[in-house]
Amino acid sequence: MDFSLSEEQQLLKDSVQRFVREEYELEARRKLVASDTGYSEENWAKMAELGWLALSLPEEYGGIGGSPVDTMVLMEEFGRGLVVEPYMSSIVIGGGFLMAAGSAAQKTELLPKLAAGELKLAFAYAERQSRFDLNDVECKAEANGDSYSLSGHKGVVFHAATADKIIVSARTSGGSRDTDGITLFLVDNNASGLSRRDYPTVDGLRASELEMDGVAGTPLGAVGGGAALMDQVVGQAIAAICAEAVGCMDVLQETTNEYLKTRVQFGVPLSKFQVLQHRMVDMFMECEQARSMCYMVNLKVDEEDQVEREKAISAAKVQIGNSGRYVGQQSVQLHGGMGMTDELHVGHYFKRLTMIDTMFGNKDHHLKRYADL
Amino acid sequence: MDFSLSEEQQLLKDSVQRFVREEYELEARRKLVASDTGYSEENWAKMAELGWLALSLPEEYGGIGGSPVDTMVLMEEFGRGLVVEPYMSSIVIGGGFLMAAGSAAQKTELLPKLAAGELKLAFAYAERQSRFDLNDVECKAEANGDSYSLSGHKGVVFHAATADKIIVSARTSGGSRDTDGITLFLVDNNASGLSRRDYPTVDGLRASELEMDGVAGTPLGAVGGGAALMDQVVGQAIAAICAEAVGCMDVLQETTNEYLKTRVQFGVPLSKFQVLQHRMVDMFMECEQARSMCYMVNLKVDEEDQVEREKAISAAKVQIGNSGRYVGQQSVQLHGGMGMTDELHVGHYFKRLTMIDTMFGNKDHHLKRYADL
Amino acid sequence: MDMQFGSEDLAFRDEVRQFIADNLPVDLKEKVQRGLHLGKEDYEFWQKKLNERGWFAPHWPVELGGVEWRPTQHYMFQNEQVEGYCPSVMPFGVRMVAPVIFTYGNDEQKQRFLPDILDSSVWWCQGYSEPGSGSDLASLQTKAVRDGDHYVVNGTKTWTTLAQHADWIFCLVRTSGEGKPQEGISFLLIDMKSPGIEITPIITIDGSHEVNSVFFTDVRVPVENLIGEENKGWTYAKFLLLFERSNSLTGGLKQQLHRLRSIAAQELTNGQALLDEPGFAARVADYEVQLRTYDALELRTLGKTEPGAEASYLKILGTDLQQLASELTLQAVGYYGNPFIRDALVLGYNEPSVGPDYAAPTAPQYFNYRKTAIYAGSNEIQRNILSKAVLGM
Amino acid sequence: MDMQFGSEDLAFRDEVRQFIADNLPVDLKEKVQRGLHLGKEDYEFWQKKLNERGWFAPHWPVELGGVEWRPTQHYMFQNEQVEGYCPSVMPFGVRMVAPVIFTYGNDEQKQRFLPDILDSSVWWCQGYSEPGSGSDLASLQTKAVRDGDHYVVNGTKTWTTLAQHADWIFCLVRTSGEGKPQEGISFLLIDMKSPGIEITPIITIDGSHEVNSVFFTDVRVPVENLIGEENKGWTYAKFLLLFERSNSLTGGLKQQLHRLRSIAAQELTNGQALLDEPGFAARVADYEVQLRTYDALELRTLGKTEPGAEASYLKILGTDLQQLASELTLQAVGYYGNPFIRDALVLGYNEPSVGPDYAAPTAPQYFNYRKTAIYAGSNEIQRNILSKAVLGM
Repeated sequence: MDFSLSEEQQLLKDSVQRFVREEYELEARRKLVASDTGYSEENWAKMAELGWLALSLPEEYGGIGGSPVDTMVLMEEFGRGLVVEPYMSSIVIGGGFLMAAGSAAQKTELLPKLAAGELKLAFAYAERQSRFDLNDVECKAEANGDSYSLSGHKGVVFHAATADKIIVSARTSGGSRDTDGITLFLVDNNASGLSRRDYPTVDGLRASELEMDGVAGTPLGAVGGGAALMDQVVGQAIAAICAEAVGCMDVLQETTNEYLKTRVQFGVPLSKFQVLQHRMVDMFMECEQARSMCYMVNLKVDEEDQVEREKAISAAKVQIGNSGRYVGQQSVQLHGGMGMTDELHVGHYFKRLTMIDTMFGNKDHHLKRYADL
Repeated sequence: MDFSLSEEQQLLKDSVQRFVREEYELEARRKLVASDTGYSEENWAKMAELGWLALSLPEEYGGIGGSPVDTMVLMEEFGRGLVVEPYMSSIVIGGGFLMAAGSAAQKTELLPKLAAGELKLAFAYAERQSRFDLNDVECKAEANGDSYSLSGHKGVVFHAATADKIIVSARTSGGSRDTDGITLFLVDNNASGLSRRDYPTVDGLRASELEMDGVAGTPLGAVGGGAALMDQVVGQAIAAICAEAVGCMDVLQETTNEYLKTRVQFGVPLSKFQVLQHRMVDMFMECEQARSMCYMVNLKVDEEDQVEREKAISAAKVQIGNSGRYVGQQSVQLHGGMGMTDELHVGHYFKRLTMIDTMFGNKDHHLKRYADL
Repeated sequence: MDMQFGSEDLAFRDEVRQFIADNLPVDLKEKVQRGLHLGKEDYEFWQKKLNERGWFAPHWPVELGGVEWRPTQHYMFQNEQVEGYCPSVMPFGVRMVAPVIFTYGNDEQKQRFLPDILDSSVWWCQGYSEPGSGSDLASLQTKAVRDGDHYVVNGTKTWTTLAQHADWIFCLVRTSGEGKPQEGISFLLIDMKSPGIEITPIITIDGSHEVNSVFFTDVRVPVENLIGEENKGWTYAKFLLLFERSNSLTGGLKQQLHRLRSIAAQELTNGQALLDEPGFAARVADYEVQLRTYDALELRTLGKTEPGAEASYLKILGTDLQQLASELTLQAVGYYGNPFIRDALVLGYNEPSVGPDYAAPTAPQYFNYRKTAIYAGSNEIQRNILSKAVLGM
Repeated sequence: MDMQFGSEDLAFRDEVRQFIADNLPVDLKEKVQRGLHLGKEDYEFWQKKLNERGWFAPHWPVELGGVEWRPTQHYMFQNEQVEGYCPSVMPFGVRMVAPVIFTYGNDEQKQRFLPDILDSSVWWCQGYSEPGSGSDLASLQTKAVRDGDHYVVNGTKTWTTLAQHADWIFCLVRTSGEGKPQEGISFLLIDMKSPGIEITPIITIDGSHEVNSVFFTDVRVPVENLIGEENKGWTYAKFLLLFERSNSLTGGLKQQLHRLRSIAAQELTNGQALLDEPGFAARVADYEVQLRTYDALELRTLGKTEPGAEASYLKILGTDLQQLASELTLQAVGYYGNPFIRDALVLGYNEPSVGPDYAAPTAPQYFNYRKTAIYAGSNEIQRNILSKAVLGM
């Protein structure tokens, strides 16, 4: 039972903090968000150089072999900085799928490139009717001898425009929402038959709609075994995004506390009003609760016992959703008009937290999932 | 559109207030609650004398022919006084069933007695498995020629011990939870085959468990038509109990406000603490909301459109449940230790509000019912 | 006691409905219905239509262009406007500065300003808040110094809604530093074309440009633009705040409910409509119950002649519900709350929508509606008011 | 970072489980499990059993009878006690006055009082609150006036839990009216058999007799019963409050969850188990998630050597959850929350239960648990503390 960071983790944390301090001032981030790609290739190269892209990847393929807690440390600081580079899509999810299910050839070819920042991945799973059910898949993959041909629509694929390859869930057998019969495929972003519509998102990221009409795809993992694979890797992604959310919440809590101490109304700082004091205490307690569940889920995300693992994941996502909602909304409210402006950071964190609740299923979805487990 | 009381209603209100002031001091109520019957026959006689028992009953049978709003005025003041006499069981429900479905003979025989205080009724509907579903009836009624013989268990029958007759729901056909096939019966309290176990309730009332083994019963209303009848009369009972709840809430809000103004801590009255001020505002708003829905439901309880009527009833019960919970819990909390004592009225109102939520289905039940309508 | 609308009220309601059916163009209705951005010309068009019918300023005195309506007619009119997806009436002229002018202004001011408000030829905005004065409005610092027959105004106003479209601004300015802060405030009408006024847009977190900062540098304002007495502006401002808060919200809340239900009926989860999934259905039902309560609460206040404390709790409860509805609607669209294509919020956007066509405005509206608990006296300030005014704490 | 209990911890847990299995009588376990009232002899029995094993005062210094446990062992021990349905340890002696005595008392006091606490032969109660001093404890008025080698005590203490069973009371008394209220308070140990002490029961809204008023009229207390220095009692009281709040609540919350789930599995709605009805299932799941969060939060604080600010938020969150669980449990039993048969709360009640046998304690427990947000410094006071101590507001 030990909740302290190791020396290496502390060094990593310091290093990400330095990066955020230097590269993620409000204006700098605003430019990134408005740029063509929506992030900086230079930052990406720097992340490769600093070993962050390699962090969670296996040593035998050019990685560092870090634990989920290592990723957590990184993601929390990314959350504090509202970092927009596609770390979640490429490394946590893309790398996660390759490690979990890639063939030896795929790993050998792709993981070193991923670690070196020479390859970017995206994950296409949502469909118009699927809502938050990963297994509600209507995209079809037809076998032609050894190769597969994919058709259908995928929605809200984060960072698809800048990915080299996209991991796509498609049905090789079974009916809609069957657990069996889903297969994951690696698809080249420039494959024929694939058309993309790219757009920004409300929280400053990029995403795309994909239309596939006979797109060539290579299976990633066992044919028909996609459901279990997605459970595993999306679970890891949830653990990581919980850490990002904790970073966002802490910044909001600190910023709002600071604001109340300096903003004078009725002749005294707002921090002297008991109602606002108690509100801040509630925000603080939400942050502490979110952090506790973030630790818990990152320590349990690779737990053997499937039910206990999935309960931990859903419970964490529920808590993060509730805490993020409260902290985000109250931060805007306590900042008054200033909290409504695009000019201050507050609203951007609030928007990110709002969207993090949506990611991989919102709190309602995970509460129901928890109850059903 | 007019929310003011008529002159008669105002007189009625004044008259009930006087009764409560004179007969319902804390000590007097405590004695009633501890007495054999749990209430006062003298009070009951006085209520008959003042015309309250006749209020809602039809003029042709010795009643006054009052509206649901008249009953509302009365019930609100009963709520303010935490009155324990069996008005709800005997008059609102018992009288309601007789008016809605009694044969001419039944009405002629029973209604005048009811109005005169010479007859008391109770309503037995809940069963061990039924929870809040009025149609989940397993008690059986077998026809023997013109008469019926009832068997089974009924639970938490309010004021059964002092009732002359008990209105019992039983199944004449159909399976558990079928809407069709439920019939209401009038059963004599001293009928053979009927055994009763009487007990006090947590909020100072009385109730009983009934065991029936071949008890003779006379149908009240159409055989097999009990479900619609219960919907109607229980709807009226809900409208009336909403008014009782509003009375309870207002007393708690006023008492707590008064307490905060007189209780000095840290050198100032508690009413000077902003957190408690806002809490009181929230309690006040809950009271106003509850009162609004109480008016609304009492004005719509006899509405023709069934869906609109039932939505109004369920919506009111939900709001009353939510408001009562908040006002009750916060009143205890803001009174601190004093709110926990049996000695102050606060806890008694809190307990009554807690149990009112349970009556005829709690807020969860009615929210679901509203959604399903 | 009764809650029925009388037959005269119902006939009036039909008249309003018919008027809307006859006069509201389809594309304008669609903009409102889909939650798209409206331009100045949209508001102007509808306000002029209303004025032609004599319904633009029903709460004004009859001799100035108002109508003698019963409270139920005001209620019905507002609700029918909303339920019919009419553009809302811009309140700054007709509902805000006008009552101050016809209550506290002199005859010359009434003749000069009210007709232009009535025919929507002059647009107003509100100069109240300042960077240093939010909840503590009385601490405002914009100074108006008398110089002959002019005031010279210096200072900054902020959160000025639609200042970019306004011809005139009504301002609270400090004309004295004596006494309590409330005692040195005056109510001044200022022509936005006056030299020395500069407007800077404020972009809000939903990406829209509704509010602005307005900077005053040695702006000369004729003394005849002072309303009532010098240093009595706080009295007029409080009067106006009550008007601002007493706008009926029920109609808008019902419209939000319609949109929510319509979206949830089209969204799928586990192959069924989201609206039929028990968890989401319970949330929608909970909102509906609260909305019914709000409606009943508002109806109870209709009889009151003067807006009073109930304006504060209707504001708190109504804005809570606005926020809740916008949050549920965002939840309903799932992943499709993410895309943000600014142009998709404007009618005539020719690209197909990303995801369902109702999704685009949901997140911006949720973000934008956070303002409702902040503006017009934050909900914390409203609770302060109620604890004193109603509870005597 | 890891959340695993080490093998030594797990071995210790098994040892505790075995001890409970070997020593806790079936009927005593049943009383606890069913939420029935426990008598003084029940508590005493179990405390003596624990003491025989050397586990009654694990947080005491080893030389006085404590054990050198790791924080994880304390956590496991407390949780196993609760999960095993052991009677709780009465805190007033062993967890409250004892730490004050062994930290601030003199050697004579240690020798005189600690052994009797350890073997449960002397029962203590706490004399803090007064009728006029609730949240504002420092305003207390019970006076102790020095008269030779005695203090003469006059005043009233209230909310004194289990005073009816106590042999001694530890009191905060006013020994000086100088300076800030906190500066004139002393910490005094008083024999309950002293002439001039009178106890009056306070019946609480659940119908139980847990608390009392204790009246002191010219009670003579030897000066050697003063702890530490005169007028320094506030320091000792604050120290003690931290101990009081730092009790682990996770175990009790899990026990409440077990009872809730067990009841909801037996209750029917629409012919199915209530626990499977989506609405109620969501409420239970929500409680479980909050409980997991609370557990994780508590585990994070285990490493801390001194109880600090986290004691305040653990108190707020933990008591919120206690109340929530009791409320859900009451809801689960539906109409059978109504019956109130006082005797049914005592083991050995021979009548069949009214309704299901688990129903009788649900409403009294819900009512009784309202106290948790009030006692030991109300949750409002805890938020005041946190806003200052942690947030610097």
